[in-house]
Amino acid sequence: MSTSFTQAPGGKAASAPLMGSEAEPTLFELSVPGRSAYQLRTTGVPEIALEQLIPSELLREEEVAIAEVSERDLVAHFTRLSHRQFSVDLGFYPLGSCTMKYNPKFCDEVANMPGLVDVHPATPASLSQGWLELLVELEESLCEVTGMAAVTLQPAAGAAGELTGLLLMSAYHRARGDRRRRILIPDSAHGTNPASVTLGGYEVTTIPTDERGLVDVAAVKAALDSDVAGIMLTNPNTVGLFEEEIAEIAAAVHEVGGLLYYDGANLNAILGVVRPGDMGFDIMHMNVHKTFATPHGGGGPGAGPVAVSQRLVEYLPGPRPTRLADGKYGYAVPEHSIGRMHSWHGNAMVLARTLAYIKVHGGDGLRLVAERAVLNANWLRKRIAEHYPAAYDRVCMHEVVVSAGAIKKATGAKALDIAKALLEEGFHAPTVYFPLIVDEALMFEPTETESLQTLEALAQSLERIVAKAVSEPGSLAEAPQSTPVRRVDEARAARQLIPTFDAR
Amino acid sequence: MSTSFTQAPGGKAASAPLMGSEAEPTLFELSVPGRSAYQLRTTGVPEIALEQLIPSELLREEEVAIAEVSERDLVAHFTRLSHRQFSVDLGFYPLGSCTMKYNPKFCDEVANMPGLVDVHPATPASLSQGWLELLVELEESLCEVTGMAAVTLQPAAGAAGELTGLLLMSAYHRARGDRRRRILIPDSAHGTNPASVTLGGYEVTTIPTDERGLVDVAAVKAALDSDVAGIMLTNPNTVGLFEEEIAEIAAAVHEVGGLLYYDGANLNAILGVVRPGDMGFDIMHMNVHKTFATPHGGGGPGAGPVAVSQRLVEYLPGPRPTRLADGKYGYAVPEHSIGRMHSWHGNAMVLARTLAYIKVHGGDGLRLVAERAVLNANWLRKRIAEHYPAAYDRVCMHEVVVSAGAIKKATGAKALDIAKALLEEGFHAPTVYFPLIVDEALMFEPTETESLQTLEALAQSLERIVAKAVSEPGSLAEAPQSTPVRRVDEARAARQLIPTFDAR
Amino acid sequence: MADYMPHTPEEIAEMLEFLGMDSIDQLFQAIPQALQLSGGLNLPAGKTEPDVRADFLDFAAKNSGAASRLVCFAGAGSYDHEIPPVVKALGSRSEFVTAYTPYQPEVAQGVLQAVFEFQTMVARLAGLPIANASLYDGAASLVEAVNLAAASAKNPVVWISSGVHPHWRQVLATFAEGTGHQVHEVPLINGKANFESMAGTPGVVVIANPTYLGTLDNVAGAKALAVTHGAKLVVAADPITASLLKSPGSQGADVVIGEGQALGTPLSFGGPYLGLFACTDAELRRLPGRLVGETLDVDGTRAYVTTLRAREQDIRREKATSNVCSNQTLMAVWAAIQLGWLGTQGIREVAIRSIQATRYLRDELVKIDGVSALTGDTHVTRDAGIVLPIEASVAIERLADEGFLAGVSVAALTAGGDSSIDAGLVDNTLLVAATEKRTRVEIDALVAAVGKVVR
Amino acid sequence: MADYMPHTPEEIAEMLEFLGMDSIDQLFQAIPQALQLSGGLNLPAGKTEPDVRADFLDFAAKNSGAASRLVCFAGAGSYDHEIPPVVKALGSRSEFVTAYTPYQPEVAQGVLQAVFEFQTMVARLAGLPIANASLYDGAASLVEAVNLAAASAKNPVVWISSGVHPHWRQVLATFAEGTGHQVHEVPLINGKANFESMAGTPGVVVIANPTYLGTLDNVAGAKALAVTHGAKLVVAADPITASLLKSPGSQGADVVIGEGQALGTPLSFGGPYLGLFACTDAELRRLPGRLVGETLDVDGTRAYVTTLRAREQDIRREKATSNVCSNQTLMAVWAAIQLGWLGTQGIREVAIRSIQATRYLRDELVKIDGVSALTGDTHVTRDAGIVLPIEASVAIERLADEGFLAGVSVAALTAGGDSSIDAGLVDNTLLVAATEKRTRVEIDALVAAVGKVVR
Ligand SMILES: Cc1ncc(COP(=O)(O)O)c(C=O)c1O
Ligand SMILES: Cc1ncc(COP(=O)(O)O)c(C=O)c1O
Repeated sequence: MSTSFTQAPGGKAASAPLMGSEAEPTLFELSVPGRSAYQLRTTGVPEIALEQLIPSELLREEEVAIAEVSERDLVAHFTRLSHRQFSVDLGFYPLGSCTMKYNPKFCDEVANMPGLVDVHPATPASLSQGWLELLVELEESLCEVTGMAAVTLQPAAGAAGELTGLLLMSAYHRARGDRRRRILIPDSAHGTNPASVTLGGYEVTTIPTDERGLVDVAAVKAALDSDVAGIMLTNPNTVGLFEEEIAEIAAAVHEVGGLLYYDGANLNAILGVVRPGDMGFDIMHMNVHKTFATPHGGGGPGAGPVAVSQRLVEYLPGPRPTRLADGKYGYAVPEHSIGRMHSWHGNAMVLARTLAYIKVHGGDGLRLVAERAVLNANWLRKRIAEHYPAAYDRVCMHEVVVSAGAIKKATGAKALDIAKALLEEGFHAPTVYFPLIVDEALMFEPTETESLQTLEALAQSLERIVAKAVSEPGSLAEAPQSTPVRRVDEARAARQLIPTFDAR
Repeated sequence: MSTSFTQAPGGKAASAPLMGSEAEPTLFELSVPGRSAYQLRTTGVPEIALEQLIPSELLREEEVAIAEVSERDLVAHFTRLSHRQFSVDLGFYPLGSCTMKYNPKFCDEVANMPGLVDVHPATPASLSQGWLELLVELEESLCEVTGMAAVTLQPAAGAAGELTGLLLMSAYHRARGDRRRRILIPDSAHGTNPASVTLGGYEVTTIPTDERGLVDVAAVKAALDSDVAGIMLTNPNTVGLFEEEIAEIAAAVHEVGGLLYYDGANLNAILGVVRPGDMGFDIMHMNVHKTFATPHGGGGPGAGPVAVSQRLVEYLPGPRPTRLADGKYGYAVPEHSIGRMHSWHGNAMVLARTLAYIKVHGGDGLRLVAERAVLNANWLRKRIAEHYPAAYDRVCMHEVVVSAGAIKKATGAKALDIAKALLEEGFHAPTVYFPLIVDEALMFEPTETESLQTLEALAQSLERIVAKAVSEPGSLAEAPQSTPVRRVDEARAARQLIPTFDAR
Repeated sequence: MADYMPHTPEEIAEMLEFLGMDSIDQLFQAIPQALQLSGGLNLPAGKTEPDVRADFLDFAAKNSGAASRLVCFAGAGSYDHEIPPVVKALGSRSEFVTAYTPYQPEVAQGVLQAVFEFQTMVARLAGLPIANASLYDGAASLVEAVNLAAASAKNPVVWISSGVHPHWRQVLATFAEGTGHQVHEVPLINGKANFESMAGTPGVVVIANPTYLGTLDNVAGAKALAVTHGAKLVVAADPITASLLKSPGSQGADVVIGEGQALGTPLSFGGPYLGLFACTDAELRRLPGRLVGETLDVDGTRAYVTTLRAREQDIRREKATSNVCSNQTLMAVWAAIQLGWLGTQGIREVAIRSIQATRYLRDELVKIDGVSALTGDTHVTRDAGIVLPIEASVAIERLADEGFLAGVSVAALTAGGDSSIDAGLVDNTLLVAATEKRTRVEIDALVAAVGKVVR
Repeated sequence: MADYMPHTPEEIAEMLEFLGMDSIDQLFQAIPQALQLSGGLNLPAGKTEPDVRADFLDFAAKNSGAASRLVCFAGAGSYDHEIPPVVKALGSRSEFVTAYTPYQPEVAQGVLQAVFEFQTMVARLAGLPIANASLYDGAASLVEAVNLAAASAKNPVVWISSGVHPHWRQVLATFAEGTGHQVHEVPLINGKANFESMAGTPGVVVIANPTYLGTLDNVAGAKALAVTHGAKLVVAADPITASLLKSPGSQGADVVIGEGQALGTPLSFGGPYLGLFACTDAELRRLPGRLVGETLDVDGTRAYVTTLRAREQDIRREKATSNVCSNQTLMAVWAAIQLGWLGTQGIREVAIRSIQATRYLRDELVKIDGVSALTGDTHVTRDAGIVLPIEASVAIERLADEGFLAGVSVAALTAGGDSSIDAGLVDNTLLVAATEKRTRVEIDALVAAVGKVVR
């Protein structure tokens, strides 16, 4: 065997069609009255007539139809549905901004461990010391990774973390008798940032991106005044570039009494290399379902821990898991806590996965994650540059935004067509049309767990697609051909809304 | 919802192609020197140089190439392979003689239970009382199901059970100073029967099937003499019909001092209805991977417990798990044991599943299994009779053998073509060309876990296939079209043998 | 150190060469040197999976209150229900677990269809036409419901029954700091929200049915009150009990929310859980989060897709109906599977058995000297408040030694008490819940143990 | 009663009507009434899954020697190796678990390719060109190997080293009753088969390397002997140790067999395990069981299929090379995954660590007064024989109280002794094995405990 990277064929989703081609019926269509799958424990508890348990006038007149299938049909149904679903485990998912890295099965084991997964959330601290220790260790690890002073694990996802951060800002300013109204956000920011700002009771001031793909520092400075509560940035930013003047921005924001919020969605790029705390950020969330390999679950669950610098610790949500003087663990509510952000302690099983991932890698391993992620992104950037030039052509971080503008001009094929053609090639599509500031944007994030062989295979597919766009104009509009369904009529879905089976 | 059975669309493998269509490379092609996935415990055991552990002259000069892949690639590879594999969980598998019923996930739970799965087989009886109790309870349950006196759980599959039975026969006769050489076997018997006979040191005498599809009783009687050690039958037989004259056969065989062996592959048909012991059989195996829903695993593992009547108990393989006088459990070797048939105690985890299945169903439930299996087979028989007449047109048991002879005459489409066309329709094929005595045989065994809707869907597919054979002659020879690979060149595989990657 | 990266040293060298670089550090050239971390992260060195497993087994061993160790009678919104192996097996399929949000519907029909089925079942339970594809948890659903209802009513005044889970009310209070909603708690009297003491005009009325104390409230009455004020009615419902009760939708609820944990999610120390959310057609354009709809593909084949995306933050940005992005899709898929397993009969069976067992437990407990039912002999559902002669938290500790997680202390849950409970009773009130998993033997044993420890 | 059948009463009625029957009993009309069971099976009534789970948890609790309770130092052919979650997750995928034998290759490429990869890896370890798709277990492989070799040599005389696992030899003896093979055991001297005492001409020579006692034998010597007699050489090898040793194939073995449990199969109380089988090209037509080969489909795409089927019982019937039908395919798939996980380096690492740990354990144990190594200070591999001053079975019982499954009693394994061991040492010999999972702390603790219990 040679070590040349074109030797191994790469990790495409080469799973050919298994058989058949019909759509899977819904569970409701599979139902037959009288069938069932459930089996419950024999308890010996004395039976009491329903009408004696609940006043009859409160009872439903007709039973609510849920489904009536045998266990066998239930299994076949959901197994078949799973065969209609792409996933990281099937292949490469270079979806920019989403960090679709490999999710270690070991973390699944941890998240299903008896003694962890079967603990009731209201269990007193004395009977759940293991959980509290785990959460405190995770908080401390995340402090080190981020360069921050303290962490709350309550937010259930990145967006919840953003809102937590904004409420912290507002508590901070309020404690200073300061009611500020504005938050600065770059035009390339993720949609959750402005949406959170609104929910936090603030107004958005949009900051343009300069021609280098970075936030326009002059514009930031111009927008700053004593009504600015803070700025939300991600660094590297959404075009995959490091905000080189972050120190200058931080100084300027701090000077007007504002705070800096770090959107941690891109943390994967800088693990162990540079820390948001050291860049001057005051508050940040992490998307552990991106950076720390907890699986995305088809759209969640994730977790969005928020880390803060010292001056914000007293405002954190509570109760917080805390190490007590005697080495045991308990809960404490920070003095000026903004209050509770979650029904219980946060998405605990997701957090357990996070700690497992961190413990396997250790400090050095986390830095390697960043190095390899950035290496992969840059290799891909250069490899595909001929047809898919980067929007900002220089060394990028963990992801690269390229433009299909030239291809569109030459062949009529849009970024969306290219994305759909990639599905046909056995790859998930990159993120398309985001950020909005790049023409026909395709945003590739290869992550560190993908091999060079897989990147090469992607590059070859991208070349084939351009070649096809050139040789058979219009043909990409027909892609994909061999997926479970072909292009979906999204307009129809909105126009003739069918949100449930009963609305058909 | 109405209760009509055509309302629900049925359980077809309607999983359309996910994406791509390339073959999955082998693990060896995915390998890159230096990659690895393994992670081992840190033990602190003092290191000793390899040459000090093992004399260097015994050591390999070059390391043996196994594979060099990352965990991520390992996962993608085997997940993609799994998407190239049909299974019960994906759809209907009406493979005659194989009893591909639904395998309850609960039995998987049992088979993975700590305290069962992590017990070393050489654990002394005093430290593995739970296992011994489980095995004894299973033996007792199987005795009741079969009407036999005792059971050995050692045989690893049906074929091993057959050989066990033949060795038991030979031990039995030998004890009587009787060296018999012949075993009678019907011409419709499964291939393992004659193969086991040879291994058992016997010769096969083949008994023809009569025009009713039953073993020719006159021929049996004619073949019987004092050289006949016994007869091997399955009842219902391989064409799915009950050997109605079994009592007469048993009497005749016993009269010449022979024994009756029951091939339990078709036990599903008669659970709780009639017992081999009551029919006059002396020895039998069970295929628990058929009757008792332990999954087939792509070809195994199974387990083939052997039950015997009282006079054969002393010859059973040993050591046997045994209930002791004090209520505890131990091992005992039968007085004239034929010896050991398995490295340890049999396929224990498979046996645990079997007991779980039996305990869930109970006696009544097992009878229902037989009733519903037979009901399904008969409904299907009648439903498809127009184009696919049963080889023996009367009430069948759990499976039905139909002939595609007429279709072949009319359209040229062979049984094999119909089988391949069924794959295209989203169903696994039935067993084809078995038993050999039926022209263009298709052997359907629907099992009791399939719904009427699924049977109807199969029938409709079978109708579509005939219609296509008529309207587009020769077209079925092109089926299947959309499976992971199309018709495979079996002759080439044998001619240009490539049994390993290294032989390519 | 262990990791999951494929790069061999040769490949790294080859890649750097292709990039014209001689070191990895050059990749980070854009990061000012002064900011870069010198000396690396101060974290323990990486360990192999089996070594980390040992750490986690140690954490697990220290959770002496786990349901695998103590018989669980704790409820308060998190219930120890049967989750059968079949649901675990299907819900753990990696295609569901390792997928992203279904942005490319052509290769995401699996998740999309499962969520469509989930939406249908939640809508049916709620008695409303629309349900979304999940929110974080019960508390998040409450917040989003109040946001929707206040916007719809154009009135930021919220009357919320203190029968709503105390933690959810706490979360609502946290969010109100940002939204500016004026939240007023409606006290419980006899287990029902009592609006008599309330003054002013609410834009939103929120009640829970059942309340967190297990009592039944009056949805029709709340609806009448809401109509009087031109307010929107939000009902927090338990999805299991909902299979028995008249649906909130049929009684006029504008939004129905709930915690979906009982639908196939393990106790999980409180998360990830599953926020349920259903509403009327009238509120459709304000619906927070994802919605899957049925449509066709270009060949006319039935297909599913996320729809009405214009409500969502990635399109609408600061004007979005909510900021939610990642949510709890996998839990929604599990819920669809668990509901499929339970089916029309099974969910009712679980509801009836849970209520029966809780009722039996309460009735036996109150036979003990000095023990009484918080709300007399009213009906209870899956939770019941029990007043002990000693502090509930003390009783819980003592009963742990007897092998039980006996329940939840209302004092702990309410952080010392609130308008949901008589101040004099707070400390001594234990909230108990017996699900369909609890046997009579277990219940009788708990009762005996309570008799012992309160003496 | 619980079951997994979909039929509703209405459907049953409809089906019977379609068949023109009025009762289910009519379906069984062909069965003579006299034979039919009256009164049903005398088995306990069916129970629901959670109730049956309780029974199995009870069984599990009674296995006090489980590796989850005692630290496992038992080997003797079954080893407590790390099986990582990734292997369990992939091997448990229902497509692999619930498939049948790949009779329809068009929809069975998953299993077929996995088995093809398994065959390749086994062949490489054996140093032979052919490996089959699995047999039941090590004993079954031995039997099949002897059948093949005796037929090939046309001489039914078998010389088998008593270094081969005692149980396998017992199974061979059972089968010999049917095949008529004349099996003679070759005694071990100093851990090696000693052929000097043997008279006659064998058709088959079988040795184990390593022996079941962990010692190394002389494959080249056995080959020379076999050649002299015109006999075929069968070598029983351990697949983990095989990654270090010169391959048996390269030293002239005609057949290499082994127990594949160490490749990803849990201890499982002894089954299902995995019989490994490899042979030379010359023996191809006699190969027992299934063989997967690579070929093409009609479109010229690479494909896999079971091949040389004419050897198998379903085609060849009484002339088949073996009667094996269902085998251990799933374990072969698991082994392919486990081997893929271990990889070229990992398997060696496991081998070295296991031998190192066993060596360390032996060297520490023999420091105890009255304890000695069965074969002096010879090399040991993953097992080592230790002679105690007390009966090994007594020591095992006592050490269980200290938290260890200390090993396997050779007396129990050999049913009282055989030519593999000195009669005077049988009862007191403990066979110990420490895998890569055993830590120094665990080993030291065992040594301390042994010191205590033998006193
Ligand atoms: C840049 C960025 N910020 C914020 C978010 C929101 O995080 P979450 O989806 O966890 O709420 C995302 C993820 O989609 C993101 O990519
Ligand atoms: C009728 C019959 N007998 C015997 C067997 C052999 O059983 P096994 O495959 O378990 O060895 C089979 C299974 O294939 C069979 O169908």
